[in-house]
Amino acid sequence: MIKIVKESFDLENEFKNISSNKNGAYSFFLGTVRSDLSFSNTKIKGIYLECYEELAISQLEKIRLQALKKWDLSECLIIHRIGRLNLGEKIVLVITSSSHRSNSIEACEYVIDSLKIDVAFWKFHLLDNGEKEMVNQKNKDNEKMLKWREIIN
Amino acid sequence: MIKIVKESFDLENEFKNISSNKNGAYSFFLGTVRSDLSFSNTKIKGIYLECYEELAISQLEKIRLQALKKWDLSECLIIHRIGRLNLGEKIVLVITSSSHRSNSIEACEYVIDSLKIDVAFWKFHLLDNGEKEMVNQKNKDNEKMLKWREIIN
Amino acid sequence: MNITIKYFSWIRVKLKKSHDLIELDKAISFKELKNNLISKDPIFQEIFKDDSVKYFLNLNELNDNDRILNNGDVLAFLPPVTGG
Amino acid sequence: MNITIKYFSWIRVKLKKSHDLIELDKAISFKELKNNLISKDPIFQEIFKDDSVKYFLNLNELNDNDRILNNGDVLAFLPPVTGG
Repeated sequence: MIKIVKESFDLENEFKNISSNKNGAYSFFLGTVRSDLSFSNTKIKGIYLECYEELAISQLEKIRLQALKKWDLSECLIIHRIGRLNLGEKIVLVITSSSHRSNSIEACEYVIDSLKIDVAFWKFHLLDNGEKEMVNQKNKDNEKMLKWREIIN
Repeated sequence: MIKIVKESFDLENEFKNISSNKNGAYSFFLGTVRSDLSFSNTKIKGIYLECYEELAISQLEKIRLQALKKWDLSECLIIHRIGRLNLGEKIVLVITSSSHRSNSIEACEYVIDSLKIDVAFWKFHLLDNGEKEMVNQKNKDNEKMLKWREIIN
Repeated sequence: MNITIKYFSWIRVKLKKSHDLIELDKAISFKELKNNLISKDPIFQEIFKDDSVKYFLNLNELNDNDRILNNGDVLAFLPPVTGG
Repeated sequence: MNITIKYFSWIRVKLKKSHDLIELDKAISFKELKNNLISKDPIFQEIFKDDSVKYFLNLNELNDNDRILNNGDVLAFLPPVTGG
């Protein structure tokens, strides 16, 4: 299940939607808006998330299907928020479920790592003066993805 | 935070209890009662969890402190149920939180792997005829722990 | 024929628009389109010089400058993504 | 002096009890306690022969057979754990 949404979501409800007696293991990754410093060293007051929605959904679906197959998952849920988010708000949730834990854990990490470098979302810091400041892609995220590419394909 | 409880718990509430604006990343592992076969190949109807509570709390606290220190976590929550649980019910929850995701993800896996082989809980299958059948420790869990021992200490 | 171009992140901010609808008399290659855009606005020179920008044609990554663009095609210019 | 022994998992099931309160005239070693228990119930032979069983004294793992047990000590017999 893939969702790109403006509103927040409830972890218990999202879990219930994909839970099944055939699973013994669920791994979650939840990303939230961290109180961060802007490049001019002032505290940010939130973030803005831009998205190319049609492309992001197709990219997320591809990552999801890879994960389902490679790690024999029962389900893989990905929710990503868009728009303006305040400090502490949920940005992204990945839940993977499987019979045994090692599969769900590894798959969950793969999905969030892939999402960070391969899916059409862009993050901006919201500054006190009302301006937006672009967040740059991290080199370490790209380097980590090279490791996964040896495992997937 | 460590809790050993009879009742179930709500994922959203547990997240709220440990959430903070200084974190950007939360990793969860949730173990549930899987519809499984007994050794006599009949379907189980639930599990029973026995615990040496004082020891389990001290063992969990040790694992938690190791994880907090090694991965620079903001928080590490461990909840484990005891008593009779039906199919699909939650058994165990680990939540780790940190500024950046790789720390919370690795720490969460360490905590659940350690719990599986180092903490005083014992699982029994509940069978249709009212009997309990002991669940055996898995060799692969022990082998995985040897890998962690190279990382911790 | 018409081609839609979608702009994202710093490209959208720099161009001060999220998309363009380009009307053309005849089918042209991606390379010819790039030259067209540069002749209209030199900012495009900067975009096309940036190796980190990716191009998507109808939701598939486009790496072939000689690819002929067709009526109704949707092209997107994507800086490195930073979601999650 | 008194020593409490707690039994878990298959040991508890086999002994049909979760604990014992042992009264002793004098301090004895863990090894002497083991021999005492075997003399009362041969099932203990099977328990002590099983290398996978761990012993905890006052919540700390006990590996020293010569360790002297004191009044109020809590000893626990633990088969391999299977939680999570």
